[in-house]
Amino acid sequence: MREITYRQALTEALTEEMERDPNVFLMGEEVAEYNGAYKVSQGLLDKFGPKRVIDTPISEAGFAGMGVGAAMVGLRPVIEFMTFSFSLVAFDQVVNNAPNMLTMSGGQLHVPMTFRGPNGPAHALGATHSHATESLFANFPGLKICTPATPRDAKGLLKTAIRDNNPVLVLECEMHYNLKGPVEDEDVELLIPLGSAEIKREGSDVTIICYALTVPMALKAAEELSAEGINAEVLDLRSIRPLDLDTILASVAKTHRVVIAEQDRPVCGIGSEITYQIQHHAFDELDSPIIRVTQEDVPMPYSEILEKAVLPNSEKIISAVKRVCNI
Amino acid sequence: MREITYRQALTEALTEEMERDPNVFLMGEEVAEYNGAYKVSQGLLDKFGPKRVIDTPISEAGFAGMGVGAAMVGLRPVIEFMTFSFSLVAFDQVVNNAPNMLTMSGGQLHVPMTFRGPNGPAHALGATHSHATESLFANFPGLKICTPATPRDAKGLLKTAIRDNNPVLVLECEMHYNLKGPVEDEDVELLIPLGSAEIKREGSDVTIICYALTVPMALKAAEELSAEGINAEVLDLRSIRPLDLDTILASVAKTHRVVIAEQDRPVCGIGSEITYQIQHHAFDELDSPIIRVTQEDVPMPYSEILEKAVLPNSEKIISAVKRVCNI
Amino acid sequence: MGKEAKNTDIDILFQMLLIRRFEERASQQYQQQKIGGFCHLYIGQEAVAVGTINVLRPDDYIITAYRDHGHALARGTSADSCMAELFGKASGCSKGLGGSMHFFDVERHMYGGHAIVAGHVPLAAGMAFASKYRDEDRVTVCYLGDGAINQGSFHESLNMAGLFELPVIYIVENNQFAMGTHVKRSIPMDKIVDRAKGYGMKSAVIDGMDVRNLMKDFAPIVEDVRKTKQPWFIEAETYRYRGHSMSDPATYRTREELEKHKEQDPITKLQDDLITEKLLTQEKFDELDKKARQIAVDSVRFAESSEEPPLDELYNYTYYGETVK
Amino acid sequence: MGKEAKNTDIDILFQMLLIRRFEERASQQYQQQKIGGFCHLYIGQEAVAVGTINVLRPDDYIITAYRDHGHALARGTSADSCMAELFGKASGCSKGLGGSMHFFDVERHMYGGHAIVAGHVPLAAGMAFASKYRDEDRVTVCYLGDGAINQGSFHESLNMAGLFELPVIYIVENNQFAMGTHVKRSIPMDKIVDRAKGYGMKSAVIDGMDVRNLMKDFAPIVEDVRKTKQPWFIEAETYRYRGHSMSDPATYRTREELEKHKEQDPITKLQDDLITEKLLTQEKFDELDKKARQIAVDSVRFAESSEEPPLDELYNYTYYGETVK
Ligand SMILES: Cc1ncc(C[n+]2csc(CCOP(=O)(O)OP(=O)(O)O)c2C)c(N)n1
Ligand SMILES: Cc1ncc(C[n+]2csc(CCOP(=O)(O)OP(=O)(O)O)c2C)c(N)n1
Ligand SMILES: [Mg+2]
Ligand SMILES: [Mg+2]
Repeated sequence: MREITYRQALTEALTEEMERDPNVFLMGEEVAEYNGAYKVSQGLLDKFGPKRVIDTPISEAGFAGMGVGAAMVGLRPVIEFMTFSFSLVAFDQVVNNAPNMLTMSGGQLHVPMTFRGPNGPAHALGATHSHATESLFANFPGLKICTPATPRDAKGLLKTAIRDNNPVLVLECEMHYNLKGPVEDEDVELLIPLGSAEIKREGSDVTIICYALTVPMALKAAEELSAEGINAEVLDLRSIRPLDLDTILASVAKTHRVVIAEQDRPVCGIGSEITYQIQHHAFDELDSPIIRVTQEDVPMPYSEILEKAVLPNSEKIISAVKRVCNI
Repeated sequence: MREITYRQALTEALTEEMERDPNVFLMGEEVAEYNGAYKVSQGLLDKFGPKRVIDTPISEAGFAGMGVGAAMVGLRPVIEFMTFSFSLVAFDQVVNNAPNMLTMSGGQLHVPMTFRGPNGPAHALGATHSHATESLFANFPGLKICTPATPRDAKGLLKTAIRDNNPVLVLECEMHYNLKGPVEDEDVELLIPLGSAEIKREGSDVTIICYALTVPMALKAAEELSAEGINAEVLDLRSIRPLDLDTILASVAKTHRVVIAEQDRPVCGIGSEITYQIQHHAFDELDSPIIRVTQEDVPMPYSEILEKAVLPNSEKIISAVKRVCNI
Repeated sequence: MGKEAKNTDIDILFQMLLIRRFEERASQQYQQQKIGGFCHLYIGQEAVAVGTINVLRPDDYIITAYRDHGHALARGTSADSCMAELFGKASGCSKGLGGSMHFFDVERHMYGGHAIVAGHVPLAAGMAFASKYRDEDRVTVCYLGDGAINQGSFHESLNMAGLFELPVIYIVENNQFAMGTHVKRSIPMDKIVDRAKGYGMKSAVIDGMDVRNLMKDFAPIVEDVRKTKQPWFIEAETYRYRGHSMSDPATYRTREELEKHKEQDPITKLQDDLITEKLLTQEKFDELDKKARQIAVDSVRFAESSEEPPLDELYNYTYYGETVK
Repeated sequence: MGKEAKNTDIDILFQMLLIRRFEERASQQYQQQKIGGFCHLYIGQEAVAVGTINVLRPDDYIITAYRDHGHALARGTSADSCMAELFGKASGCSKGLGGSMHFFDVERHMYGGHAIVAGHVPLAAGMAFASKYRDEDRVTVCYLGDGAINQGSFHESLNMAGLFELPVIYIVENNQFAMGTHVKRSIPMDKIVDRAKGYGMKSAVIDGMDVRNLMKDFAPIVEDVRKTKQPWFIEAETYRYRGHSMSDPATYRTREELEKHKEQDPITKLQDDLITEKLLTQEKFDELDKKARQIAVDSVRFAESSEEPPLDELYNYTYYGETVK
């Protein structure tokens, strides 16, 4: 298979869906003339014109809400947040308007739209610019959330998100934009269903549950652990909502030990939810307590060495695995 | 002890702290001339005047941020959200500015302020007006969060919050404003520390962890269960951040069975975090999986019977208890 | 003027009467606890919804805040389905899931009923964006309160409506109060309409109590928007007779102030004008009023006898076309 | 004029030179990857921070966005601690925890350095509220960009600043671009200053390139705010020479446009004026420039040789006076 970057994969997904459906448009800050702050919309203005690729002022609540309104009357907006740290100023539009319209209108209105953009900590951006927002949005029924880690998943999930009839958040991994990986040729229609996890590495001794930023870390940890005779299974959630509980439980039934490697903050994070689900559905399968590897529970500092100390990494995952394996 | 309402308890707390410290002021919508949408600030304008009790336009992000700014230069603002459902339009100010200032300034600035107001589902207010926001805010280090259920806790926690040198959210229970309960006389300085849970009912067979709206439900459930010979301990968290893990673990060590009754939505909610903590620290103490009783995972409908079906109640708690006790 | 304008003055009068009588019933039913949650009455402001909506084409989009009964009824949503919605019944205009603050009638291009102050203002911009995107000559009208102009989402939306030249009309129903806060206490300027200057937006103040004047002034604005695709900002001067919601005693204003405004009652005004102009007799008026009252009474009976939403449908409105759990 | 205004024109010139040379070094160090994260240079806009801050009293509050190096240096924060902050060192003005976007120097009443566009605009209102609350005659100055005026928090803050009569001055540093978006593409009006009309706020446009003109125009405004406690909205016309941040090639503008603006360079302008007025010689200028360059060079050495923040301090900045875990 050809290899392309995570960024190119996203651009392809947008291009293909905009070609397929004239109701799909892209709106956000610097998406058009600047070709995207992170260049995900590179070339889209030239290809589709200013009617379908729209630069906005710095008004996240406003254009997020415009997306919801346009979706209410039948368009399929793709709203880019320059980063999801900036979705916090549009929070009410994303969590109160988008997911509630179907209920409030008694089923008369639905909101087929996509919110996308880089999410999660990057490098030395400090406390306000490093948010991993997945657990905040996961609390809201009516939203769907995916967190692709690889170019293939990025393309397949974004395409599916755009076709979904509900508000979907595609939380892209800022640190993976330049990451290359195998993706089907452009003539292949690549659609990856929301709510389906993927075993990125088969294993039998322990399950490392991860997503987005932590997937490469988990795979690296698994490699190093195999050298020490520990055979770790790496489970990439890919979607946060809906959650692929079947795949999770099947893996736990096989390994009986779980480490959750997550890019977000610990309290009420993704790992806490998965822990509840596992102990609830597979209590007797667990041979030892689940350990989560998360950000340290502090606001993100600028200093690179402090930031490194805050973030999860493969060493932290390895030591967690050893603890759940009682080594 | 005298009995006063939850509302009166809050009014007393505000009055006492404003009398004690001239740097404390109250700002929000309808807090002054209208005496509060829920009458918590009844009489405060008359007592303290328009300089210290300030009505604002409908600009939550603006006046929440003004509170942060005033706190940065040494005042002790108390910011009222008419309800915390409206804090969602001020989300960035509450989660990005208030808790990060200490880190970003390298310790030069701290933010001694209180955000308060009714939180959680009330009656037939529909999808946008029924939010239980605790798990959203709990994800942010730098914030402290308490959720009083009784008049006594309401007074003692609000007073402590106002004196704390960090941003504290006092998530009041809208449904409990008229609830009466025993509170020390006014001449007694009632301060309840943040981060201390309280056993509201001693028991030995199962621990029902609850807070705010679910405390009376849990106590009711415990009473009915005792008739059936099940002796339930009722643990009121009172604070969400910091979390009183010691009290939780001590109770679990005694009962070995846990039901979490929470007013919020399930996914990445308070129960998920507590479940992680318990299984992590007391894995071998648990005789059966933890069960959480939460809102149904749907946007809140208006219809009273549907709303009732969505909300937790004592019947749901009782059946959960029986399940964890394998009855 | 759009098609609906064929409506005679009598129709206009009747629509206002219907809203008035419907809400009087609703308020009575609320006091009898047949209706829950928050309930905001439109009484006194009827001319704004009725006048503007009768100028619009039926396919123009409208969207408003939580004080939405009048807008739905003026658009033609039946009193039965409106009252049933207040009762939370399956036969309600939002199937009993929305309630008083969330009336929706998409078939009639009424897009709610929104309870977060100004939260719907960006939605209106998006709806107008969509009709422009599809090269329709549709106009979107967004109603909001005087208190809503101080929300950030209002600001961001008006700036973009102007920048993108969206065919949207923002109508501030200035009833002088946001809950207990008089508009003088919510903005530093004298007139709400001046806010438009910050966006270089076309604006106008219209009389919200004299429905025929209102329609006369509003019609050319609608046509301008349809033609130029440029937004307008309108302040409609009106007054609410009742408290902010059913639970508000409205002690922040004097009886005298209230009575003074009632002298410009939009219904009485049109009634008197039409009688003087010999277009209406008192008998005919009484007949219309009787009919309106009857429809309101019947709507209560309809609501009472309607079914509750089925419990198992609870899981059908979280994801479109999907049932959860 | 406040105390600081005793500063001679030579001081003003030197402050601008220091910012210029400091940032040239910073940019070089960034390219050598000694500096991480986002780094936004102020080069070209020096006259705005230097001019306004030298009119203010040292105890007046200032707060700005992420393009904050110039404001800190103009307030007297040492180049050493600024460069150390960029390097993320413990000796930095924010102990290495803030970085380029979060310079703080509370001792000098510089309250940051804020990275969420317009997120600091309400903070400024709150700071001004506090000084009024304490009956101080302090003025708060809030710097923001032309792109920031389209955020909701800006709107809500300006409305309340006017309503509550807060002693705050909002200075929009109109450098004509928000990242790649020219101001013409972000607002529907011609002039940013017109936004003030929507709040009935006193406003002015000031020359952001001629520092002496700027100070002359700004001084009476500060005194008006100090006296009347009423807010002002100011548009300072300026231009940024570099890209939005270090990673921006700025292909959205032509070389010619850039060169045209460089002809009004604030440093050269003051230099030339002072030389013509015989208040400065070329020798004296070269000497000042040499000194500025030396301070910048030394600051790099200082930053390099400074300690990293101690790992165990990681848990000391989450809750004031408390250590977590
Ligand atoms: C963001 C937000 N803040 C506060 C409220 C509570 N609230 C509901 S209506 C209202 C007053 C609105 O007044 P106005 O905009 O003038 O509309 P009117 O009620 O007069 O029709 C307030 C404060 C809300 N629903 N949303
Ligand atoms: C709420 C928010 N949205 C987007 C961004 C990303 N961003 C950072 S600076 C910037 C442009 C701001 O331009 P302007 O306000 O003119 O200030 P300047 O950079 O010109 O000084 C943008 C879009 C942000 N930091 N915060
Ligand atoms: Mg009003
Ligand atoms: Mg700019």
